[in-house]
Amino acid sequence: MKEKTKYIPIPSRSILPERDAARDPVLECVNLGITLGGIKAVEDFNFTIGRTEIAGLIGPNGAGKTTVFNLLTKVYQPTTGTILLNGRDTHGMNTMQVNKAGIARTFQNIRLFRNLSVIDNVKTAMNNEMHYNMLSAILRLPNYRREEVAAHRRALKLLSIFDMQNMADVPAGSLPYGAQRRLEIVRALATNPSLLLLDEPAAGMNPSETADLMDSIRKVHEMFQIAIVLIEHDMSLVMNICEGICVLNFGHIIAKGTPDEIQSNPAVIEAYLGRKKEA
Amino acid sequence: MIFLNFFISGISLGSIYAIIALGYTMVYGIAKMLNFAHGDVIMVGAYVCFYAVSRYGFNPFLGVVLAMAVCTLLGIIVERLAYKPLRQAPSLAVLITAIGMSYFLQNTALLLWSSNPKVFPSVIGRGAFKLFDGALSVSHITALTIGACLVIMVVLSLFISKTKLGKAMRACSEDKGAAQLMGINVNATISMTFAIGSGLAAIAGALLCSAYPTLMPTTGALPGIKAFTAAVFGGIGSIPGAFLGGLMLGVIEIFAKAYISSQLSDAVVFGVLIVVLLVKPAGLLGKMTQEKV
Amino acid sequence: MTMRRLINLKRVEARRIYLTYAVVIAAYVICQVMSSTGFLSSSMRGMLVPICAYMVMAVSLNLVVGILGELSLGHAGFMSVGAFSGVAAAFLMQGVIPFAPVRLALAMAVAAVFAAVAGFLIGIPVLRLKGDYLAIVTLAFGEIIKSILNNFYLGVDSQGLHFSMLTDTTRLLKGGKLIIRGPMGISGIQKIATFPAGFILLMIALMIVFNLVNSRSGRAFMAIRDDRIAAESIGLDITKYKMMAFVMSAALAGSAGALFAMNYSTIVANKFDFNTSILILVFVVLGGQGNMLGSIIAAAVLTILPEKLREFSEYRMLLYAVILIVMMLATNNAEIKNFLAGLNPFRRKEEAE
Amino acid sequence: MKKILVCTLLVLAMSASAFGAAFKIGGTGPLTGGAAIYGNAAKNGAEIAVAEINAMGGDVQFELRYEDDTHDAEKAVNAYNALKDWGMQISLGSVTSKPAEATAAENFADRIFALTPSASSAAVTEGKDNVFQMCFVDPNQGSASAQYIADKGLAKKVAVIWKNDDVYSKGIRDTFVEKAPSLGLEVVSETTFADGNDNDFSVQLTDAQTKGAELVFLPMYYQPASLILAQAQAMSYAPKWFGVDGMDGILTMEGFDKSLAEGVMLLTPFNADAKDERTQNFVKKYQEKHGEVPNQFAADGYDCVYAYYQALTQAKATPDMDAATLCAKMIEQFTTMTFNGVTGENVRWSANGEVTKDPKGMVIKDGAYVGLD
Repeated sequence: MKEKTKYIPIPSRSILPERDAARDPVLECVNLGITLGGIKAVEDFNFTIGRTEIAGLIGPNGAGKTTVFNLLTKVYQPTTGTILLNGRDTHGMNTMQVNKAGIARTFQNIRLFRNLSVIDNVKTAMNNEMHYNMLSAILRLPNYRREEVAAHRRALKLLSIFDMQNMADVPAGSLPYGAQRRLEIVRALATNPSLLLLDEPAAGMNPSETADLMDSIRKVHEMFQIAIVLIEHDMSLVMNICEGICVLNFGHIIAKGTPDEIQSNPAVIEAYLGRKKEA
Repeated sequence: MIFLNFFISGISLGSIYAIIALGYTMVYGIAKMLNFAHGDVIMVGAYVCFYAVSRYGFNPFLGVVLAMAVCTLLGIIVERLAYKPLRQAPSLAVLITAIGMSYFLQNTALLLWSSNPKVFPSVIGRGAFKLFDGALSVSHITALTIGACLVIMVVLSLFISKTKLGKAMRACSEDKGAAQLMGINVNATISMTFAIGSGLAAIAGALLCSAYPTLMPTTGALPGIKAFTAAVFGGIGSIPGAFLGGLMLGVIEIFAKAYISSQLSDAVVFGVLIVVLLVKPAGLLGKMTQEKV
Repeated sequence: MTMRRLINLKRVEARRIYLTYAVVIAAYVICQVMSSTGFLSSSMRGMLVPICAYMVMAVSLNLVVGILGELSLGHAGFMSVGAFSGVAAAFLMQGVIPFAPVRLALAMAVAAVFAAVAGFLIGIPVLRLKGDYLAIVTLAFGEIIKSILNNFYLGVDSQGLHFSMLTDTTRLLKGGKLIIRGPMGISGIQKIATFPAGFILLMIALMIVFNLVNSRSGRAFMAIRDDRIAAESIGLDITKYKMMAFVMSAALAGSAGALFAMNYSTIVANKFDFNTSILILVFVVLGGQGNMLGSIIAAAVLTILPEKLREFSEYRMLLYAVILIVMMLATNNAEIKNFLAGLNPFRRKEEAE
Repeated sequence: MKKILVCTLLVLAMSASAFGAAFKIGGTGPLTGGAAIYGNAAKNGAEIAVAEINAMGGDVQFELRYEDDTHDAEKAVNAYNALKDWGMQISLGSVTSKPAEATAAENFADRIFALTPSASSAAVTEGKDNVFQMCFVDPNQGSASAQYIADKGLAKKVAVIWKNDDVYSKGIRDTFVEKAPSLGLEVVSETTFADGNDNDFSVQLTDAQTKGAELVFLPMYYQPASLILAQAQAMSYAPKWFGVDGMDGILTMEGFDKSLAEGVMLLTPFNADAKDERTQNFVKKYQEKHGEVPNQFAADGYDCVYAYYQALTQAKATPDMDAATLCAKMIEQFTTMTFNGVTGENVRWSANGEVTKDPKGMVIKDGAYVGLD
């Protein structure tokens, strides 16, 4: 399971995506790019991730990491390039369709449904697996009850991964910060994704919370056997958890590889880690 | 030639919408609230001007100045009493308060000045410029309205872009928190905006009632809604947008009456508004803001 | 772990739902008893049906404003569509269905369908917009509906229905009747709306809204309200759910319109103007967005208030305006709210515990 | 201050009568909102009549109460019910047409007799045996106007400008347009306006002008009419103008340039400049109390109370009778009696509640009404 993906190091400007023949990629990005307000925020983003990999996307502030997530989830429509999700081109899809096709995400600035209870946040994300119609809901027909009970059970089970089942009826907005971040992950998982995008999951957490989070992410990965991409500034987390890492600076990939490779990559050290040493 | 005459009627009506719309758009741009009482401040301005000129024999120009003074004061008081305590409240609460204020002003006017319509004295007489041997006539008041509208727009634009207070207003409009950090007194700036908007309302009232010279407590309400529509049409928050929106609304209204149906002209006006918003969701000159993710 | 968990009385929302039903039923029973024992004044009795209609309007608008989180300034337009279609339907059924309550129920159903169709047609362009722009477009549609109905003629004769726009060109045969007469609206309406009918409609509206809110659709509405981008990211079809809420709200408003219209002998399109839309919005805002019980109480209070202020004669509407402003300030200004909370002895006790 | 004093006096006058037995007479009308001019005028007129009658100290004394209906059917029914709770025995219906239709249905159901001062739509009285009108019914005004224009040979080509969201305007326009062709009148231009769209009339006037209308018929109230006259002058269009009873009041608008209305013809039952003693007395008192010249609505309100006075006296009705008894007596009286008031001599009512009185053709000359005949 934990076998590491072999990354071909940069430069790779090939038209074809890099492929790891041994694996069946869940996501392939080819020459992905976007121009925002005349600036090329992301350019030539070529990236592949296998079905059960955990990859990290790192880089200094403003490097375009979140923009990549926004491109993948079609919050922004890419100006160039192709995204293949499970081999399907996502061209023309919107955020909702991309989610249905298998990508779920969390947000850098937590975006919970603050006035809904914790469990309703999770149940909302299960919307697409429920099939009863409006009439069943209004008349409380048997299929409404059946599906709601099933959803309720599953939501509690998902919450229990993060030990949140006893907070089920609390409004999401009143949760402590760390719990909100965890709830966002649960909500994303509830949509049954094949690829989970985590945008700075450990931001604002103290070291012990971060350690807990790390365990949880591992647990999720093992339970669901899905691919995870995470943006993170906490290097200990990234280096510990990720099998492959991709470094972004000024919208370009400057390095790809295993954590060890990245840590010793001079370009990365100069652009990112190097700055820290100077400081 | 008839077409041209209609066009001028449209511009004349539109420039009045535009002046009222400027008040809406300014307040919206800075305080982010729909001040539905604006139309009624216009009515108050018109009444003050009417009494000054008709009853007390003021020079019309002085009458307008007096009306501006009264309306500015009224704007400050209204803002202080009703809107300022709601600065942190949800925008809908402020909207409803503004509507309450609109009822309040209308009913106060009814008690003070009775429901009998008054005929507004002409500020500059009822003559007209005759062009093309009289085939085309532009009344003086039309010319004055258009002129006043242009002047106000230019002055307002310069004020917003050049003066310190104007810059403070723009800063508040962009980001209140940041403006506060930069040492701008946000509260005072918003109050100032109301004062200026209300002062403008007095001019709008005098022009509205000069062009269409009857005055009742409800005079401001419906043109107010039309002008609000005009402000959205041009892109609410944008000063040139309010000007353009007002003019276009006036012209469309007159043309719809003339060439489609006088019975359905309102439906046509609002229909055009909807089409425009579908093509340009933030109005003609409004800028679309993208939410940061 | 079954339904008991789902309908958990410990949950605040669940308690509020049952409280709402209870209050409505209790109010109905009290009014009926007082009415039959003659303790209710004519004035109050006359307002029972319109109050029910306004409550349904407020509940339906709250679905859009409070639950879905979009501002609509043209809700009276749907009431209008419902009023006109419902009354016309009731008129046409007069010969076929002699039993008035059934006729009323069917007319309200027809009204709901017509208003829902109007809601759908309007929803297509409206729901592509956001915030204040959406609001202004709903206002525009309200005005367009008013303008169209002011120019709409509908007649019936032995050859069936005839309608025309702008001028009456229906050319009805002898014995035919012009039902909708443009700006003159409908006259000679049979007053078949009753308080029990209003109560039932309100209960149905509450049931629809509450059950919808506690289902996948309702959660989707609220998710869209709280965070549209996050809602999209978990695969919710924003347009579909917005449309669903909008159409449902329009349908309820339509039935309320029919109920309202059939309480009076006459109805005109101008009744359902911008001011009426605003009035309904005031109910919602004052009662609390998303709070159905609040909407219902606000609708009742603000309908009765102007009547109770009659003794102040010409100062009546002025006082109404002042009370409205003061209420908005009292419920929304933090300082005043705290001050009022301090005055409440029960609140103190709670805090002390 | 003057107003408050007058109010106090009126209250005193009324409460004085309340000690003795008085008929409780109630009416609804728009006292606030856009139509408040009409409601307040009718109310003021009725108040003057009540004060006069009570001052005479006869057997018939009145206690009058007016409730605000903001020109809205729903509020009118509320106001009507408030009056019922107060103990109203006979009713003045409602001032404006649509609210009056709604309250008339209540009057009919409750068997409370109603005589509306100014609600002129045909639907107000239709099918109700106890609802009567003091003013002309709209269709009659329309056909009478057409007849008058044709008889006097005022014009062949006629334009009509009417208010598209108003029952009154539409009612008159319908019969006018219907009747015109049979009288040899050609309606060459027909244009409308509506609330919120009632400022600019250039299109309507241009249409009338280019189509060669010699006369413009204005079935509307005087406020928009004053705008039309001013705008026509600005574009140098000077056709003959013909108005209806709603036009009355134009000369007394504060600040109105009377020269604009020079030559305007209208059919109206009331003329504030009439030289008869009754009218002069009424106009004088009204001016004293309200500082304005009374319009047709005020005159109708005034006449309503006097018509009741006459009917109640003749029927020997007493204030302790209940509404239904009074209703039966009033129906009997109103269908048989002849009434002389400020809005007409020899006024009679048909069984369906419509009034028959002579419309006075008036023309405005030198800022005053002059009889056309």
